[in-house]
Amino acid sequence: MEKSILSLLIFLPVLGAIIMLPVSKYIKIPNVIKYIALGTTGLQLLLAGWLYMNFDASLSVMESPFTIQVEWIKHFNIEYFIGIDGLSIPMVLLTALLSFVCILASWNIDKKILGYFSLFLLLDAGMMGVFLSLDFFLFYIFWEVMLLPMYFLIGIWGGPQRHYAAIKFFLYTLFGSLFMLLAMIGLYYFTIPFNDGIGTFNLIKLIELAPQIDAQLWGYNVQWLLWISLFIGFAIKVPIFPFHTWLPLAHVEAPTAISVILAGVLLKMGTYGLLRISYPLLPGEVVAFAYTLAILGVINILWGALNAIAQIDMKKMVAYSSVSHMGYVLLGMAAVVSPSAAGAEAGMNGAVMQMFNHGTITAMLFLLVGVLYDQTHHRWIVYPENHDNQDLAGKLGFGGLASQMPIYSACVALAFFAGLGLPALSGFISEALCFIGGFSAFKLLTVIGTLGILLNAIYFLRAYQRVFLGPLNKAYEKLEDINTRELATVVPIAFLVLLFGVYPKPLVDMVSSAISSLISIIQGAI
Amino acid sequence: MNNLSSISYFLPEFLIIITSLFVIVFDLVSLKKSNDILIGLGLACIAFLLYQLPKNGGEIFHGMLINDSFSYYFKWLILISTTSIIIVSKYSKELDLEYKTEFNALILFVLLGMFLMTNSIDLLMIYLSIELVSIPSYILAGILKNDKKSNEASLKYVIFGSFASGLMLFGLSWLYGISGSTNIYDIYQSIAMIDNPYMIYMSLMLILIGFGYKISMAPLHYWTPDVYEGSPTIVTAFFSVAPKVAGFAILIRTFFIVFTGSNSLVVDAIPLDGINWTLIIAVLSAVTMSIGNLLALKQDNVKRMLAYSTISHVGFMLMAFSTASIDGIIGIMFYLTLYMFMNLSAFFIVIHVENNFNAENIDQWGGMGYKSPVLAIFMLLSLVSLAGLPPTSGFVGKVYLFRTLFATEQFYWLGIIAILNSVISLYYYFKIVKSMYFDESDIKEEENTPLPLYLIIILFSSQNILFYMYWSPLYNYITSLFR
Amino acid sequence: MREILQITSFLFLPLVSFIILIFWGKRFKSHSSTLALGLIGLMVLNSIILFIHTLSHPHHWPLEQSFEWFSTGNLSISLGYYVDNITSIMLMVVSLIGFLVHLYSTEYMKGDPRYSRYFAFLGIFIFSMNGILLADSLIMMYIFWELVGLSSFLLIGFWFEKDKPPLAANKAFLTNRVGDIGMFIGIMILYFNVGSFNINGIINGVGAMNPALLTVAGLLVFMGAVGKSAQFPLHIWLPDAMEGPTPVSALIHAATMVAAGVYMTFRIFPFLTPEALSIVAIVGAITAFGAAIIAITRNDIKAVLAYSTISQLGYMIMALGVGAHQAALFHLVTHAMFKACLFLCSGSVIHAMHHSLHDLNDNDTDPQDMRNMGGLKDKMPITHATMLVSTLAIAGVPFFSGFLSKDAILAGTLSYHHMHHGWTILLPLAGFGAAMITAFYMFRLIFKTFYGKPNNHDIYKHIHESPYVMSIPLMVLSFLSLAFIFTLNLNPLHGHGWFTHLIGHVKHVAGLDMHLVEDGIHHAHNLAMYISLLVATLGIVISVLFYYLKKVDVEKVSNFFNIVGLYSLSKNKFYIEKIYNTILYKPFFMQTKMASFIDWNIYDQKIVDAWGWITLKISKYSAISDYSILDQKIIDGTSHLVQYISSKLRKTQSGIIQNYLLGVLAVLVITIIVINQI
Amino acid sequence: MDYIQPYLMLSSILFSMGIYAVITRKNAVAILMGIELILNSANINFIAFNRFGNFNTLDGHVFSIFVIVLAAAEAAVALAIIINLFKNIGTVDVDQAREMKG
Repeated sequence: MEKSILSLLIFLPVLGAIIMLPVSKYIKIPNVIKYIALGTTGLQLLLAGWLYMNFDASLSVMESPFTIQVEWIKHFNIEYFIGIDGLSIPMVLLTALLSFVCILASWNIDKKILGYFSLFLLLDAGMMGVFLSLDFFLFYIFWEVMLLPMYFLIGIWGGPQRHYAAIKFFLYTLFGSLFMLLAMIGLYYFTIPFNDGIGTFNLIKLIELAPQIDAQLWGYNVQWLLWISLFIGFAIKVPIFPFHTWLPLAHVEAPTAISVILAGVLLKMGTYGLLRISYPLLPGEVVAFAYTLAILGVINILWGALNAIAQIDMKKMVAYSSVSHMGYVLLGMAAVVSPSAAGAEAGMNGAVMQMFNHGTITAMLFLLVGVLYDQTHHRWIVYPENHDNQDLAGKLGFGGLASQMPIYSACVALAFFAGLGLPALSGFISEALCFIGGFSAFKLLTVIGTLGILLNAIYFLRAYQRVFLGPLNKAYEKLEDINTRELATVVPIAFLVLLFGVYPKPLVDMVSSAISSLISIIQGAI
Repeated sequence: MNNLSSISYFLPEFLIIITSLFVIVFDLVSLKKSNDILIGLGLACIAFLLYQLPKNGGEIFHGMLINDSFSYYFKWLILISTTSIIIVSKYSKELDLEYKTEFNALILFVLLGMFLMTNSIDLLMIYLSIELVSIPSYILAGILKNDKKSNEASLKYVIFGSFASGLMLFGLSWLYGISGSTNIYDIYQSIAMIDNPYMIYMSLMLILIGFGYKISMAPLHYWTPDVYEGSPTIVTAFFSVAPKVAGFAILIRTFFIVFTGSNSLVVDAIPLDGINWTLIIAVLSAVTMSIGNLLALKQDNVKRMLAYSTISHVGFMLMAFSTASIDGIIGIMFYLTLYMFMNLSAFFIVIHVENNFNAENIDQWGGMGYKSPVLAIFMLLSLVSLAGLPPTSGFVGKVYLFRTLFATEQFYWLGIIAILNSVISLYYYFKIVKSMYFDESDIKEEENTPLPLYLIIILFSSQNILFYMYWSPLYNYITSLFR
Repeated sequence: MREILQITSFLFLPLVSFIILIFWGKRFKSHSSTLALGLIGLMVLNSIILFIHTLSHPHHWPLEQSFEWFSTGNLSISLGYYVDNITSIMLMVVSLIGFLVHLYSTEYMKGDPRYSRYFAFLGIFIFSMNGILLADSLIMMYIFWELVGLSSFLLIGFWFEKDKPPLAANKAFLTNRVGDIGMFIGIMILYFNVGSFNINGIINGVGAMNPALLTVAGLLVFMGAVGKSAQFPLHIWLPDAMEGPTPVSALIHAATMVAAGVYMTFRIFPFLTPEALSIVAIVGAITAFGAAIIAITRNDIKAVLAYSTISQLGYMIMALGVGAHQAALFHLVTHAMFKACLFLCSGSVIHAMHHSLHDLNDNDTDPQDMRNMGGLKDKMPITHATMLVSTLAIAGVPFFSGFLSKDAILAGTLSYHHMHHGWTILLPLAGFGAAMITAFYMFRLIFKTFYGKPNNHDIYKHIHESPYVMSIPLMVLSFLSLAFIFTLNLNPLHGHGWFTHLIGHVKHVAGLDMHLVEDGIHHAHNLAMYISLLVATLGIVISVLFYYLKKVDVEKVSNFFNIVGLYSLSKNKFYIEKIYNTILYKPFFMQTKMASFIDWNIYDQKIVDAWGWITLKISKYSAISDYSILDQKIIDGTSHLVQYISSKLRKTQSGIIQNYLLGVLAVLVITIIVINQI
Repeated sequence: MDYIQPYLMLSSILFSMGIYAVITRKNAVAILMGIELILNSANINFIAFNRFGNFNTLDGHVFSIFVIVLAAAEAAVALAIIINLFKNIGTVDVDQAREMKG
């Protein structure tokens, strides 16, 4: 069990997808496919839970009983090397949970069911693989494996502009992963001399090897080039400021469940990649780059929030809020160079916790927006001026829904307040830690960044007031309150949000030891 | 080695001759029914004989041919592709039954010719084998007598082909003249001491034309699209793989032995001093891949588009060849293998689609992803593989091709052009994907795919994943051939 | 253990009431109030027990306990409580008023569709308020600080079907957030210089800190108080907050929450440097005086009270600024009593008005406008009596609590002037001026509401005194605003009243010599008393002349003042909101629109897609419908270019065989020529 | 005359004529003849080289014989195709056979 569980986590969805093909043809039970998908992800969730139960944060990857290291492609010394540590376990849990929830959330998909769910499961496998693989080549493969399913999921089941969004997402991410590929090959070749002539993709081994590189390429330091190309590769996924424009489009056009996955898991891959690969492998560059990273983080926070305030499409607003919230992560990550030990820890832990918490919160937001969209088929907070129905243009899209659908609005209120970082909800602690960490390293920047606290509150509260409060809009007197299935998708996440808001200890204990070893690596390079 | 003892190394070829003759005879004595069994039997025996053939038999027939592991590997490729073609041809609807016999016989002749191409080391044999491949091919292209397109295809093919081979022959004659021998090893010996490279250049260029026309390298690619479009799809599939393989075999062997500093295939070679044909090859490969990709962009006819894509792939392989290194050869052999599988599977799916929905153009492929989901997925796989994206074997193959360039540290510009090209190629491959999945089409036709075709398709396109996940055995095997 | 339980029960009881009512409130219907009442009642008992304990065992104090919340190794954040006399007094005040307000609301909110939810919200408010009182560390205080903000948001926007309340709620929350940012930064500065979040830890640690930085940090933390206790310039949210139900205004926006700022400033008072303190004092003075002036011209009964609350809070802040921390806290408590009483009274008036309007089914008349009232004293005697008492208290008339506390504050300002001279004269001036104006407008309110002849007879007819459930709290509170309550001397050996005795002295660590301050206040005491008596009587007399005897024509006076624009200034609240609106809100939202325009329409569509755009121009006539959907994309544009090239290249594939052959030859010849050149 | 140049000149002339014919003639049969010329020029080369290059084998002659045979075969196939073309489009003008292009 212990040895096989990680592989199970990855390949269970694939199995499910394979089973679907014949079943869909021969067994004519309604919704059988959906049930298979649900079962698969549910099982995966259980496995993840079991994993969490037996996870011992104090062990390093190599000591942990779950790690598997098998030779795969001898010729390039590529290994099937998967393992789990404090950095990856929150992401794994998040992925398992969100996949399960998203299957529930996409229950009302009625077009090309087989395709949708099989692709979804493939996507799930890809994500798991990315978070579990400790071999750079494997990592890259899973990274690419996610790409195509996403392309189709957006391109076929998406909104009106889906083709544009799909191709934009696809090309943007492909562009990024090309840089990553370059960096990967570079690492492979440049570390050969330090590994008695054998190149390796083994990330754990590379931690010792990579810092020894001191070659020059076109007059640049190789480590620097590696860092930059890795950074671009990951920055596009995060997305970090200049590369962020694919995100609103993709999120808005994708179907609800896919937006959830996009914002909840895929964005985290960028930061996860930075923490898993760039940080330990190139500590020197991290130190050199930290200030820029912090600046980018602050820009993300403010720019994302400013844009979110201006949005009149709810989903787009949430999308930009993700940009802003990922900014906190970057700020916290940059704090790793902080002179004060406490600050560095605060920043890094804050970053990882924010990755998890933002995953849950934003998932909740997208799910809830989706619930409303399913009933009303629009998401306008305010109808745009150029709306095709001219007598609606410029008017409020909704209004006063709180009296029509109380439970739903309560859930949204919870999600919104979590999003604006209210204490006792999980968002607060991670954001506060990110700031505390950031402040210990970059005083002025962080002070500017704290404006984000206000800006986030502004757009969430305005949206809430304009959509849910005030007199009820006559057009929506027929709306029904959130139904049980939709509630079932939201409640578990809401529970986590509350739990980690009130009692973050389990989350912190899970990650902190892995983090501190990472910090010591970086601090060693100062 | 004298002729008699040579025969034991010549058995597969012999069997091919016998089988083809028998095919014709059976047709005459109207045993059409048993033709399939006959061919199946024949091919099986050929395969067996080829299998038991010693890998390094050395020169046979007084140095006319040579049996070495190099040719051995190529023969396998050729045999596999041809066999699959013959099997699938039974299910192709455009090929009406009365020509089946001729078709099979001609295919077998070509097979023989290609076998000879892989292991001929004498100018005479080179010329003969090429002609032996060409002449039946002309007929194959025009096998649909009453179809204008097919007819035109064969006409263009015959004119172009014989023109090219004529030029080559002229070049061969010069080579003979300046070296005084027809055996390429002797030629190498004698031209190594000639100091005026101009003559050698002349003959080299002319010979290159002959080979280039077989592998449809620019500027000899002209015939390819027209012929591919005109001839029946099954024949196109055949042309797009087997002759290319053979062509590469003969090109590599001849150029490596004659025009490089080392008269063997097992060590990295540097071009004869003063004659750097590698540069010429590099330029031509750049031109080839660019032309292939650029022209493929605007094609609506799937067959024609695949023809152009073939050209671009040839360009990629030439890129590896231009480094004149063992790595390059290994890369080419590796890529050829993958390319054979993916291209054939793509073509077979095209055939299947033509059979069921008689779709010629891309827009007729609309909604294929829902009409026949499984095959569409495999088509997708093959296309992704042809485009050279992960997670497919095409990616691995391309990586190796590029690798040789960077390993031998020359022609970086070529590498850049190649990368640009592979980006461009994304478009036209994904044009098909797009129409398969994003374009709706309400036509609900019931598809019926004969099992063998189905199996072959699945077999061939599953390698895209297989060799992506686990290619090292194959690669190691190819490398072992050179030790 | 028992102690921990006792303290934490201040958090659990209201929390339990919140949780039960929010989830199962619908089941309880009208009984939900009973449940809430029960729990809060328990809390009152608990607080009284604690208080007695305070008096009986002065040596156990303060009770301290802290639990680790989470720890990342070097950084460990812990939550805990710190209870000393002040805390226990505050706890008692909060739970007492909370209880009374609950009681009052059972009647006031009767028949509201979200009856149970109302009490749930009250519960979470009291929970978070107690959190602030108990907090032993700034981080914990910040957490509950935000939660209080949340509950006030929920309660202000309780009637969200109307237009105004949601906006008011947002305004309150966001304005507070502005202050909170400062507070958060301050906390971080303190942490990284002192290495602790714990308040006492900081107080003991700041000695080593660079005073300039300490000033900044202190002021930043104080910003939180500015927001929460509605000090200038962040006072704008409090008047709007009156959109909430009146009992809520009484509890949150008069007695307790807004006082939290004062309480917090009191907690951090020991490490506020003199410079910081002087700024605090100025802020307080401005608020106290300005708000009083604005209050003069309000006609909405609750608006008057709102501004008077602001001005009273200004008093307390000013007191802290001048170092009279005892006075500040004293005034906090007394003010809590009488201001709560005033609000509840106004509530009962509004309630009555509302009902009578309801009987007349008249929906356009504003039940809160004093111009529709008048002469109500015969109709609602209890309300009148209690309101009069609390008005006397706030006006600073002897024998009423306000007199004592306000005196102390004014004494503080005077002594501050004695010590520093110069501009500081403004502080006592502002103080006394505000005192006079307060007396004036409060009596104006009384007269306009209860005296004279009714302005609107048919409303007047239907007015009835509120039921006892509502009037009992009024009586209790008015009783508590009598002076002797606070001057009772429980300890004969000790000179002062029990309150001052309990508050005791604090050790100031940031350079203010407390003994000097104490003495100064002691000396300035009598002078202050006389002056304040004078100004109070003056204010009362003026308003009597104006509104009771109607000897003076109000119009004339206001016009007279308006010569220098004073009247319109007050009428328009010093134009502050207009100014904010023009220089802050509007430009800000323009900015955001700009941002999103830049981000999408310019950055993405123009810069990111620039290549696409350019190449599109190059190859626009080879555009292909197939890709037209991607028209702004980089790659797409390039692809247009590429496709253009290919369309040209296709010409070479002419289909004529001989051209092909020519092509071959051409290349052959060219190559050979090139080779020749080499 | 026993030196090689005239033969080579002849072969070159033949070669050029062949190419010229192939490029310019519209009639398929004529093009075919042009190809024959090219082949024969090669043959002349072979023989001439073999004769004057004082090589001790007869490879050249053998080669040319093979070439002649192949030329015949090729011609046969080509003619068959041309006839078929004539059947289909009623002409042997190669320019008419340009249905496929681009």
